[in-house]
Amino acid sequence: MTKLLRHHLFWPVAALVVLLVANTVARPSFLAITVRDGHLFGAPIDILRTTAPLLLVALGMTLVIATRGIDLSVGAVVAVSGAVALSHLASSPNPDSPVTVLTAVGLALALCLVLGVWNGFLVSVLGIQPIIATLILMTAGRGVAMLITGGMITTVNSGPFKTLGSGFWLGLPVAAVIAFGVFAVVAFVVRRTALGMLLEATGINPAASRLSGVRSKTLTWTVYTASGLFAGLAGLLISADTMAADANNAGLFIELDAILAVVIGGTALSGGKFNLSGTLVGALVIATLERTVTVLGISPLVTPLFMALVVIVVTLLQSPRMRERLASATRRPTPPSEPQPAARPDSTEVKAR
Amino acid sequence: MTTSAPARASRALKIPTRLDRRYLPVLGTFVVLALMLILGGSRYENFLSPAVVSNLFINNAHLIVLAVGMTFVILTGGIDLSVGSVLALSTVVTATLLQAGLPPAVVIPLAVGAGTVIGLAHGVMVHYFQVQPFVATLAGMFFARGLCFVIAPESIAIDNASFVGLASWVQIFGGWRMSSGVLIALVVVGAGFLVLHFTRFGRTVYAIGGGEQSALLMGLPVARTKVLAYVVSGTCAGLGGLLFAMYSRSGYSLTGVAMELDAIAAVVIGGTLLTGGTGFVLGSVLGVLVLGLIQTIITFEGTLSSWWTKIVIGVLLLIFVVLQRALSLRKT
Amino acid sequence: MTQQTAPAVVEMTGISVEFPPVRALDGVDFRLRPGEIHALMGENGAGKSTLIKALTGIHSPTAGTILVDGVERRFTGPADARAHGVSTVYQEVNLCENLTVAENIMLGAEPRLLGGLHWPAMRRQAASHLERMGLSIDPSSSLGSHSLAVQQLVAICRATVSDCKVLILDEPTSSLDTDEVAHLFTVMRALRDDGVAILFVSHFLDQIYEVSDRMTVLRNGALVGEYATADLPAAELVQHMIGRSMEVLEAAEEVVEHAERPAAATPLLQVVGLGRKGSVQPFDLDLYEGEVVGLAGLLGSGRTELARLLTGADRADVGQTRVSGQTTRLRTPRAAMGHGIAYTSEDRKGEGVVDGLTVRENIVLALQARRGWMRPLPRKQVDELVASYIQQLGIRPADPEALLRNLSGGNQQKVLLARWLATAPQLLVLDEPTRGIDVGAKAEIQKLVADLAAEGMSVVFISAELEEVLRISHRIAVMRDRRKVAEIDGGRATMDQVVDLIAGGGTA
Amino acid sequence: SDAGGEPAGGGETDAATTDDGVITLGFSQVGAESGWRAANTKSIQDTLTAENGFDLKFSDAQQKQENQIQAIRSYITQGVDVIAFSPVVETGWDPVLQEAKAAGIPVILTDRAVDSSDETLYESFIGSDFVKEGEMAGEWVVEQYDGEGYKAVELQGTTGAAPAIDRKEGFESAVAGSDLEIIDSQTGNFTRAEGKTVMEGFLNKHDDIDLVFAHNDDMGLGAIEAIEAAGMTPGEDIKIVTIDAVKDGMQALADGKINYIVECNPLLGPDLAEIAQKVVAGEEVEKRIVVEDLAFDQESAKEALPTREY
Ligand SMILES: Nc1ncnc2c1ncn2[C@@H]1O[C@H](COP(=O)(O)OP(=O)(O)OP(=O)(O)O)[C@@H](O)[C@H]1O
Ligand SMILES: Nc1ncnc2c1ncn2[C@@H]1O[C@H](COP(=O)(O)OP(=O)(O)OP(=O)(O)O)[C@@H](O)[C@H]1O
Ligand SMILES: O[C@@H]1[C@@H](O)[C@H](O)OC[C@H]1O
Ligand SMILES: [Mg+2]
Ligand SMILES: [Mg+2]
Repeated sequence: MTKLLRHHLFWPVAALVVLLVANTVARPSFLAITVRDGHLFGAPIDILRTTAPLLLVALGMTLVIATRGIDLSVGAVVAVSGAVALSHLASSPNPDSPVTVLTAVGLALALCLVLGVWNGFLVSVLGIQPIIATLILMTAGRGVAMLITGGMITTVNSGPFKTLGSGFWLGLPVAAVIAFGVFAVVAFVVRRTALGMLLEATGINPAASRLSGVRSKTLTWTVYTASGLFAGLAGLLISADTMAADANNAGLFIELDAILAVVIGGTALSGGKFNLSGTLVGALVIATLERTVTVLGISPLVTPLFMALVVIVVTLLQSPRMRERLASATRRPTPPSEPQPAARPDSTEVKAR
Repeated sequence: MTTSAPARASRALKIPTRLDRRYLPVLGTFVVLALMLILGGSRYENFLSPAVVSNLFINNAHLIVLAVGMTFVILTGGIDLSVGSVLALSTVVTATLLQAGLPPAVVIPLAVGAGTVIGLAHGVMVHYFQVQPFVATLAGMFFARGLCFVIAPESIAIDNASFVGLASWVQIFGGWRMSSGVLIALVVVGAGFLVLHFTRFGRTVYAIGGGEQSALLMGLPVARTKVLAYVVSGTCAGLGGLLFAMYSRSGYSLTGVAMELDAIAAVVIGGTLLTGGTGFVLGSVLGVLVLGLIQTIITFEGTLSSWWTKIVIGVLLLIFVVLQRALSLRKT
Repeated sequence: MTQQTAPAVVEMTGISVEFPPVRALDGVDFRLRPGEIHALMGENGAGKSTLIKALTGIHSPTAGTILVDGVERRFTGPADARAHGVSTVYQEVNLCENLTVAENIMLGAEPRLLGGLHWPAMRRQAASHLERMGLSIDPSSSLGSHSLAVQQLVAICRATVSDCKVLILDEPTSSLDTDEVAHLFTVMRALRDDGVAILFVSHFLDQIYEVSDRMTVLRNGALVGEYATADLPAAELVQHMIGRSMEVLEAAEEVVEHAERPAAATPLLQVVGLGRKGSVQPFDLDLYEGEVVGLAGLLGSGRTELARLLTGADRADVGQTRVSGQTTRLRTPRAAMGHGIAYTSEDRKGEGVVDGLTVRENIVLALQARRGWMRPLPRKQVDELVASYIQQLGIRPADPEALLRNLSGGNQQKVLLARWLATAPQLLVLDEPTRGIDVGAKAEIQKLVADLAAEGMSVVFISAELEEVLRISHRIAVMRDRRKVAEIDGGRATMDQVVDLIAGGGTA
Repeated sequence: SDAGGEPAGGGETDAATTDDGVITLGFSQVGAESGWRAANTKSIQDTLTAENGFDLKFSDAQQKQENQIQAIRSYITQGVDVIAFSPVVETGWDPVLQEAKAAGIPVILTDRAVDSSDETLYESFIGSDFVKEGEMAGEWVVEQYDGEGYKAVELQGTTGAAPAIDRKEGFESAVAGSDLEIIDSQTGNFTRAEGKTVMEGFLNKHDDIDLVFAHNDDMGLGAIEAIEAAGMTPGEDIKIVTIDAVKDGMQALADGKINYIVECNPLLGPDLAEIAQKVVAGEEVEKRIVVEDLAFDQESAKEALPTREY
């Protein structure tokens, strides 16, 4: 029990379960998945699809945070990516041709890669503090996206491109397949090679890492590049979802959601040890939370308050202090007076709403 | 073993008389700010007028106060993402209560106090529950914003006579103007400076940023100081809200979205390290002026489309940060 | 001077501290009397620092009582302890580098003016405290601009600022040279004569015998016994500490002392006129295979800076470097590693340990970095490698998955050594490798260095402990005022000769 | 003409004289938060040109009231002939408008009104009546579907924003008394993506949605995506009513995916030009000029579409 409570994924998973239970109570068929037109349909599938872009952004963010950095520009990069892809499609005579779509995707990803390289350059070569270095692109990036779209929302019809956002593959949403697939590959690479450890060393003690021969600068540069690339991919999924490039709103505040996902997943913003499986759960928690607001029928006026309370409860439960308390409460012969898992009342409260 | 006696003097460290390295980033900011003013002055008519400089302060008084509070938190190695929302909350509380007929003498402490209470909650979360500052204050940001909507989703005008009287107090010396908001902001800057440099609390703020573990082992009151830093920031945000309410004579729940980024950017541009321990309140004030000046330049340029505005802000920020970095690196 | 009869000012009984699953202290009793210097002895990881932290409220004991002045107390932390007259200098220098020296000394007992800090008075008072410790540095300089040794002295100044009944010094001498140590002892004796109870931890036995009145020995978290220093011969003390007889150690020392200086071939590393502006003056140095070169010098004489230029940690701006006869430039540590050159920094906390990683990860870090991220070492090989170093260096706890930050200072140092040995370098530059290491381990490290040299490795050895440098080196380079002033034969040099050179008197 | 013609150092022009007949107009736009806004900006920039006798100084406040106040102050110091702006918020303009008044610079409001006790602070307001837009949508719905027991969901604009509050109010008052029931209402933040996610949630939650009222076209377009993904036909299985009438919305209306759109006309440039000229010439102008908002059903959309400007 103690071991379970101490597991780093315990609280994020518990939060996810509580949210799902709350939804199921409000809407008993919430977890039902039906087959419609040969693909799966239902709230859980929707959640997987809406998680997809956030997951990609959070993936890059986790790696950046591991090196003690942060990337505020991801939202702007999302916007740029969508703008480039859709503008290219819109300007081409045949937006339905796979070649055009591939070119659009390629162009968008290439530009986002360059944006990532730019962030990496500012941080690792010029030594500018990450938050301010990426703030520059956060501001200017949306301007670039608007420049590309001329300030309008660019829309286009392109079957193959639309598949990215709302298509299905083997019954599953293509967006989810892509995001979870990329996530799995990156997680595999990071953990099966020495990359993870070297990133962590860089994040914990850059000076010691340098003296140990770790190419800290190159690594730092790489993670920002990766973050740009993943944000670009997320931008494609987002724009394909509605088939519109909205330079102003695409990916707005996604950096905060992504950081939150990383933190809920148990990775400290101070860098070092990171936890990709936690990030995955964190992203799912956030996507589910958004759905929960609708399903529980929470008034828009109290939605931010509700979100805040959930975040506060989850983070407090996850806090080292609470964990210790809970762990020692379960370890001891359990005196009945001890306010057992202090969490319980709060979590049922969430359910009750 | 106790062999001894090489001259003590040989071990004395020669302390260079050159400027303390800690001041370099601030100095860098100052130099680039001056350059910007000069360039602006040569490019635009009326740019270097007292009116423009006075407006720079008048328009940014609330941001100066936020930046002072933010400096405390960042010096401890933390961050406060809630200030924009808390500022909005304070404007909403001010406007709602004034509209309900309460006198300013009651309303003002309540509005500022709302910030203090939220700051205290942050401090407790950060210190006692060891929640990461970014997350604790992000939750606070959602919370304050949510509370705004619950109190008043629509914007509320303030027409309480004595409040308006206070808000519209202005002193004019030649072309220079000084509003009550600016006066309050300057007092806050002065107080922030004195507290940071002449109290144990202030020095402990620096010590915590230099190494929390070390500060703890030095027997400094880490817990109290850390919590207090967030209280200071929360209070400043509440006060900033009050200034904003005075400035705009209204309260609105959507005010100050992303203003925390401006405050953080100002502090960082002012030479404070986000890792904590190094930086100055006066630097943060310079940082605010830089951001304000960028905005002024944009307006004076007068032909930028919406997107070029964003791009130019980004580029100016970049030029600024890189120049400042170059200036502060040159001598290390 | 020892007041054997006086009632204990600190009395700890049955203290246990646990870091599950480790039991760091197990029912330890400890008594400290006014007017005595009491040494706390034990191997690395024996629990000395933990006992100190239990007393001052950083760790809360799971069992036992603590009486201070006869009153039962559980301090809430260093501030509380200090308020009750217990001042502590913890093992790693725990001051704030971003503050000035004056602040580091005075904060907490700062002079005030109109309710605010009185800066001029603060600087004055700090200066006089520094004076007492024999330091003439500017109190308004920032602490970070000073070497570790100076910082350590500043930490001690801080502890003695407020009137304390109990002064605890956890390895205060680890980075001091003989002269500083002598000065510190003078101060300690003066305080003792004023009736202050001093708890002193050091791995230097001669220092212990020189200054302490009584000692308490710990082994594996348990109390071995309390003794009057005068009644306990060193050999017996070591046996109490390590649970083995002294002979093992002496055997180890034998190997070192009888190691032959190898015949000279082409130098492995040859530098000519290497220097850096604002750092060390240009110097020449040849390093041969199988040779141990010691660097001797006073605190701040430039040994560390020289070592950093040799290993690419700092970039030289003049001079030439030849590795095995080939001219190259060592721009980064990584480049140096490519030539088989390894460097362990003296700054364990800042440039050594990656404290959030495990012992295993810390040990393989350099090796893995050299291979590149794409070629991870096979897990099996890693486990074997790590297990062998844990065993060979006696790293405790012997758990590869323990986080490095939870290891005792000495054990962290051993892990760092393992990190570099694992890369099988041709030239190993060791900056203060034995700092904070217990007698047993120190002898083993010396033996290890001798063995490595015998196998053909070239070693540069820096230590504040002159005897050690003399004992282990085939050749000694002497540094003074950031210049290399002499090079002498390690076999023939005498202590006095070296001391003279260091101080600026004699010639080679 | 800004620098050249004016006395150096003079912060204020002597009254509103324009020596060269060119009107210098400082315009402070809210930002560029939506396609609607972009069309609005374009209309203004395309109309207030040099050919038409204007020297337009334009600035984008990035949705920040403080930036807008700053810009207006700056226009005052620069001594423009007319100041026009689309206020981010309704309240909080008195101090800066008083400064403009003291400097003798007339002010024109566009798109959104200000909430001020002193009407003399501005010359004229040109814009839409958001409450009326909501009412028009509601009236059409009642006319079409009353008596069928429809269950409707509402996609609200950004919480706290004037168009969101007003359109909700207007719609609710118009449908009051009919048998249409608003079963759920969430914010979709005026964006397509959020409109889609929220609609997905509604579809997960309710099996019996008959109608969607979206506060703008974008959210309505997002809802269409969600409805289609759920295997239903927008415009038929679920009726959709929106506000704005931007091109994409009109196209969807013509395609039968949306049932009704109330226009919110962003083309305020010509009106602004006219009023500005009158104000500078000292003529009387109307205090409140509500632009005519049309409404389109599927038929009229097909007709209007080829000639839509935005
Ligand atoms: N925070 C901690 N968490 C887990 N284990 C710890 C912690 N602190 C100390 N230990 C363990 O407790 C034991 C005693 O450590 P301590 O630091 O007291 O040793 P020490 O006698 O001071 O050694 P040294 O001479 O190397 O300084 C060691 O095994 C160490 O690994
Ligand atoms: N930041 C600094 N500013 C001024 N002088 C410095 C600074 N850092 C080091 N020094 C000086 O550089 C010289 C060489 O220092 P170095 O650390 O190489 O000496 P060392 O012989 O290794 O001594 P230690 O015993 O302290 O390790 C000393 O005089 C030291 O005081
Ligand atoms: O959709 C529009 C919104 O984006 C704008 O801010 O106000 C008018 C609305 O119709
Ligand atoms: Mg120790
Ligand atoms: Mg050294």
